[in-house]
Amino acid sequence: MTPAALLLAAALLFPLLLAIGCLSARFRARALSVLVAAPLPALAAAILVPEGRFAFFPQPFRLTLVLDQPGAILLGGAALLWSAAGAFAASSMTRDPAAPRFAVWWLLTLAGCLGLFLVGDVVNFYLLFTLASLAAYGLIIHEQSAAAHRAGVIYVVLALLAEAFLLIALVMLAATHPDANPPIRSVVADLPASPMRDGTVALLILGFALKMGLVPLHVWLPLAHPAAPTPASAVLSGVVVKAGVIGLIRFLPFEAGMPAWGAALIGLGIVTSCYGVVVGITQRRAKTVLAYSTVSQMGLLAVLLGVGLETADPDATNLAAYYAVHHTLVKGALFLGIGILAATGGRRLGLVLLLMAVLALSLGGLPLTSGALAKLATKPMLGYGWLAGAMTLAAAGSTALMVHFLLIVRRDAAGNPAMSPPIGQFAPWLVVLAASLVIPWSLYPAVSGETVASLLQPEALWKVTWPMLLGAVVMLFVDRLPRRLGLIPEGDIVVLAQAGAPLVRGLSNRIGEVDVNLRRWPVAGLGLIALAILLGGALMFRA
Amino acid sequence: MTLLLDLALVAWLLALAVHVVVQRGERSAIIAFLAFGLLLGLAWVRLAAPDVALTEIAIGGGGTGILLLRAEAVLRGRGKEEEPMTRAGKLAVAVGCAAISAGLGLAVLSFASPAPTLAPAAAEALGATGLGNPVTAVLLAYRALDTLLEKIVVLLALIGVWSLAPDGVWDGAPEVKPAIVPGPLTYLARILPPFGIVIGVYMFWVGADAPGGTFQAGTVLAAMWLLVMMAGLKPPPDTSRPLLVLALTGGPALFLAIAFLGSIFAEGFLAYPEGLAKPLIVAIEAALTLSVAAALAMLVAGPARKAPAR
Amino acid sequence: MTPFAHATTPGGFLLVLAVILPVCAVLAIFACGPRSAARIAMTTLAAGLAIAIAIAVELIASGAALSYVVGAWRPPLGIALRADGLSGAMLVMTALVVVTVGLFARVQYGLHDGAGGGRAQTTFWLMLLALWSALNAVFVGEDLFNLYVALELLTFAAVPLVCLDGRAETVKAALRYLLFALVGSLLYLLGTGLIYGQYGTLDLLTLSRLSRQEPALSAALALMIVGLLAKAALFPLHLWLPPAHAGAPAPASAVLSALVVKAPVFLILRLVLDVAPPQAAAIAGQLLAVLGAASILFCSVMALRQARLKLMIAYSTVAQIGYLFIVFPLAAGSAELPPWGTIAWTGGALQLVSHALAKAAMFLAAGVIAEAFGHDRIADLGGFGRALPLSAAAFGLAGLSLMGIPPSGGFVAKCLLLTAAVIEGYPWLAATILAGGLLAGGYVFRVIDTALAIPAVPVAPRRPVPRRLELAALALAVAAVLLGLVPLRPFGLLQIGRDGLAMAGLP
Amino acid sequence: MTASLSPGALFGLCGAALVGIGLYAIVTHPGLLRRIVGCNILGAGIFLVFGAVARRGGGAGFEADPVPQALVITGIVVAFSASALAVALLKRLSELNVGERNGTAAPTEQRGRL
Amino acid sequence: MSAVLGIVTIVLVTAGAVLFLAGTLGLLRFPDTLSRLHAISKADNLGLGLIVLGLLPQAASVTGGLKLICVWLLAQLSAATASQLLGRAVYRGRREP
Repeated sequence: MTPAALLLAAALLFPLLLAIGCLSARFRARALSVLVAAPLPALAAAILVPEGRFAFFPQPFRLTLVLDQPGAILLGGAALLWSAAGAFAASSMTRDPAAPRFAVWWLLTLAGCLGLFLVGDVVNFYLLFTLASLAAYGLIIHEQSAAAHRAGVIYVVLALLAEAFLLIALVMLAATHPDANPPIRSVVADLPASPMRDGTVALLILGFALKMGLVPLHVWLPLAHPAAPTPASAVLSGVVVKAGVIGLIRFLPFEAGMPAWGAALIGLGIVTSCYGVVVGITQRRAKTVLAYSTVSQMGLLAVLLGVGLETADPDATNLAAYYAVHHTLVKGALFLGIGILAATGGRRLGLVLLLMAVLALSLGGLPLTSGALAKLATKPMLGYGWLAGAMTLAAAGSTALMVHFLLIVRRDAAGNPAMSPPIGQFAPWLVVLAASLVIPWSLYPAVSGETVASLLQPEALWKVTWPMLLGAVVMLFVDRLPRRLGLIPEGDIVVLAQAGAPLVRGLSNRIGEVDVNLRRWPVAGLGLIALAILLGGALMFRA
Repeated sequence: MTLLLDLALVAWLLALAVHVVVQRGERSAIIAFLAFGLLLGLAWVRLAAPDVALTEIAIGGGGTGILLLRAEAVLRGRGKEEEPMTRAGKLAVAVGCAAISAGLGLAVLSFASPAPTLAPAAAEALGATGLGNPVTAVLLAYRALDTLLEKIVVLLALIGVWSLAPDGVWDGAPEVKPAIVPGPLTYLARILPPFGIVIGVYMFWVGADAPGGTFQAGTVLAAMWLLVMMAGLKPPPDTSRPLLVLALTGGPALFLAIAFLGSIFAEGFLAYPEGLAKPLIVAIEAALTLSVAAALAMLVAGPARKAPAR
Repeated sequence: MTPFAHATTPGGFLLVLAVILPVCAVLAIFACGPRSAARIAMTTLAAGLAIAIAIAVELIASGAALSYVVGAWRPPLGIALRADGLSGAMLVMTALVVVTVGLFARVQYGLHDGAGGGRAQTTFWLMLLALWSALNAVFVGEDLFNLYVALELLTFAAVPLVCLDGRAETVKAALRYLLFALVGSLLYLLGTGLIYGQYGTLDLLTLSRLSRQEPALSAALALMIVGLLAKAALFPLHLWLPPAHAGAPAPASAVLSALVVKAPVFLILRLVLDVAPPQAAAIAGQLLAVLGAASILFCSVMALRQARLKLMIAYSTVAQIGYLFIVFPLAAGSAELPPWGTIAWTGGALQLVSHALAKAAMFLAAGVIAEAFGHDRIADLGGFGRALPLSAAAFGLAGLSLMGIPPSGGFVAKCLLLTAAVIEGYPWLAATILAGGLLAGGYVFRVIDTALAIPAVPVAPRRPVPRRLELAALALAVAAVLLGLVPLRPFGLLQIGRDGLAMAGLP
Repeated sequence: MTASLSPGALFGLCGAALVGIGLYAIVTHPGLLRRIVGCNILGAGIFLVFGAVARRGGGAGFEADPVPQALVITGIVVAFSASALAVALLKRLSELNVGERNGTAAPTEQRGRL
Repeated sequence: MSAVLGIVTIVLVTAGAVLFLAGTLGLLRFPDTLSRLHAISKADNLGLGLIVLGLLPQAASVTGGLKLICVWLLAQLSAATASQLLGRAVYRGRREP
């Protein structure tokens, strides 16, 4: 077994081993402090292992690990955020008596999330997907408030739904494959020729869209992110949603292309990105606004992948991963920043607010930030038609949303007494912040095929600046309008769904009544007789 | 002529069965069921199955009858009727039952011809067992495993019945004596048992070669014991009494022991060594008869109601 | 090809032991009195487990079915016992569950009265052993009437377990169970009579060769299958199961739900696959699948509605049994692929085993909860995970298997069934499996959420519960999960004794 | 007609009818005791079917096939045991119900161990 | 000789059967339990006696004949007891309705 393979395996297994270690009460008590180290093997793997490297573990593990370019990009960014957020959590939750439990959920989610970027076979992909999905529940309900439990319940229902869609999709993918656990690559290669192609793709998109939070399956995000503790929100919004992205990257046939489904994905993405902005602007809590921003950004990612699928362009996966890693780092830093802001007052507040503004506007495409890089890198693929226009508008929308966010955090932090955040929280935040600024620069040439110098051209700068200005102006204008904040409740349409609850309850009550009747002796007896006649008749006369 | 008799018997059986079902009074229905059991015995005679006829009359009619009558006496007045059915529902059930009967009748009439039978095989193998009654041979040789398990079934039913006793008196004695014992009953209980025991032993003894056998004999013995207990001549024993336990487990235990010996000294589990088959079978039957008698009597007697005498 | 006549194979005597040894123990307890009940039972549990494992080892080593001709009287006159791969799996599963439940009960009874000898306790040991014997007899039985006796033995052992605590409602549940099961077994017996009348034999192996499409066989199959359905409590014949399984004491519920309902299902499987001619099997399979699907959906919703934990688990049993019935059309097989070569067959068998383990774990966990808190109302158990972490974990892990979440035996089973549904073109069955998984997720999650909640007034155990008690449930739950990690081994095992289909080529 | 109505067939048909009657009683009768009686009628019908089968299978010097007859004997004993258990349960149930209705715990009230 | 015995058998058995018939008629027609009891015990005991008497000449062996007599005696015994018990039940039922 090569060192590279060992490293890949360690990236997956190390967090799991730590989680298993938590079975020991003594280790568990100190588990919070290992969170920072858990993702380090993954980080090392992302940096050190050459791309395109496979590691295959023979029976009985039946595990295939693959590190390709999109996987490496996502893995690196995610591992960094996990590590930093872990350090943040270790500092912010020292007094929490339930912290050991939190650490266990954390390690499990982490193992699942990071493993997803690595794993190359169908069964283990599903396994890790499930692990990441379900363990995140523990992070969401950690605060044990009523809101957290409600968010947790809705999250689990949707996660299970996603699991179901995904399971059937994977089964349809692998059903005709001779190997019980085929590599993802080969089933995806077979997909275009499969008779169940369209159904499979539809289910895959449904399943992963739920995880990504595409409209109308986004409802769990704005509920779960504010409810979770700050470091957990950071990874939920930064990494866990990327499970859907990596899923689409891995399972859609970008080589062969599927124009119709590409178009559908594009449509879904555009709707989502607009919807996220519009609803986000009506929100009044910072974390909720960030959650809607994530929804909107995931819409943009969907558009990218949709274009790739439509035009049969495998490069789209690299670009999408690039965009995603930008979002991972920036969104993670923003969430952590909310925690920092809450602990900051007086002199330092201005500096922190400034950094937050840079981060926030980066999402809109502030020149020289990762946002601008991501937008520029993806521009050529989108072309110059209506799609590019729509994306520009979306960037404007993002900026508007972020301005709204900044206004909120400034207001929230205004009254803070003079204090400075603990270094254990401040340092990780700075690391993520710095990474969000640096990493995209270093990756840019590899991903876009252009030089870094091209980024500094005035026209390039202008290309990203004007939508921002547009957005900012619009937002400043909108902010003047008499607007009822909180008009749309968090989780928007889930409230509509809850209006249907009496209907569901009524149906359930009906079923209860039917059951009572069926369980009456004469009715069951009649059922027995009827079944015997039915079966006997069928056997006698039909066969 | 015989066909006419058979037809009359069948008609009577059906009429009684319907009577049992539609009769309002619980006791009348049970008495009709008793009569039904006796007639059924006749039907078995007509079907050339004297062994079954004896069993049916003894256990199916007699044993079940006394069980039901005793239950009826206890439940009278307090049995709460539950889950009645509408007329339409009853009609639907009636139609369904008729359909099942019709289908069954069709199946019975469509049996393969010539009838498949194991009679020749059973007759051929009879020599190896030394028995004269093929039914006994089936029960204790060819299909002895069924019989063994069925003994356990009876024992389990008994344990189940006993488990319904209240906790404190669990290993005590059941109560079968009525509050006032009528004189004639006592008289009968003094006179009849000697005859009954003779008859029972006789039934068991001939069972190897002629109609009769463990169940029939066991039932007769059980009836005698019950009679004695009901008349109050001898109280029912504590359920934990060693002698009773010995009687109950003795039969199955001997059966098992011989079965295991068969796997050492003969061709396998439940096989009998050449030449010893008949004596072994008779020994098993003897022990089983006692076990069956004890089990049936205690099944009718019901769970313990008195604290054990310590 | 397997010869169509029984002949005692080496190791066949193990089958006799599997059936008879618990019976010997029953007699021994009966004879020696209540005080020695637990001791004798424990010894027998160990020996029985060893026998089951020996049978499995012998099966795998020889690669052929084990047979034993009882008393050297060959069928059709005599009775044969036979264990193929599936039977072997059932025997081992039964032994595992029974032994674990036995250990649990030993600890639990030890909590209340060290000396032992009470009514409930003695009855429990006697019935547990008798039940084991009956189950083994069902799994290795080869003669229809012998199977009838085994089924009755099973019922008679199960009914007293239901009303062990002697409350009016449990006695009522037991009576209802007994009567309905009795009707079921009588219908089965009737079918047996018809088959004898038509073919002159009751031996399954012989019948598989003789059976043709004939009115008598059709009627017999219909009656037997429906009778067994009544005993298996498939929707809409589930009237007796929820009160009976919820009312029984925890160890009893565990064996009832995990094992007892499996016996009739196993027999239906044998009837449909071995006795029914192909066309009849197809028709019966369709009907059974419809009922199974209805069972999954309907009873999962009912499980969601229950306020009491044990009732919820009981309804879940009815729902999970449904999965075993949707196997029939999926495992129909074809000319070149016999039913037992299909993945649906493997999936069904795996579901059977993993449900047994998971359900027993759940009931034991529920038993620990009831022991600790004195009730099992889900709403009033908020935060029980803090007091009983191991039980909560056991419940959660077992729940994973029920929901079909990887890695667990339930997941592999449902995955195989789904694959079969997709390949065979049964989208409605695939949808049912998924919906059932979702609903199962709902009801399992409801309990997990309760366990993890931190209510204003935390629940406090009424009395401390020793760890040993919790470990039994956890062990079973872990076994259910681990089953998912060795999914392909049973695949090979299940082929043994099934027409000697080549085992090569399987992963 | 006469040929097809050999004693075997005749009692077989009678058994079939009894099965229907027994089932009807079990399903429709509100009283539990009568349901138990119904089970016994159902059982009697089934045994008659066995008897009919046995009667048809006479040969080799026997008037009837002994195997089904032996099965019936086993069946009758099992059915009796079932009736005994059912009756015991029914009596116990009614006893407990009476205890409840009287407002006091039945004298035989017991507490479950498990 | 055998012809005479045959005739004796026919006459006695027929008489017994007639008595049975009468008893059954009484059972069906009489208004209350006690009179039904009267009819059935009187007629049936006598009827059975006549039938057994009539069958005795046909018995193949002495043991066969003894068996027949035993049957009759046992039936007498049980019928007498049953009648007593029934009568008591009716009597007590009347006293405490």
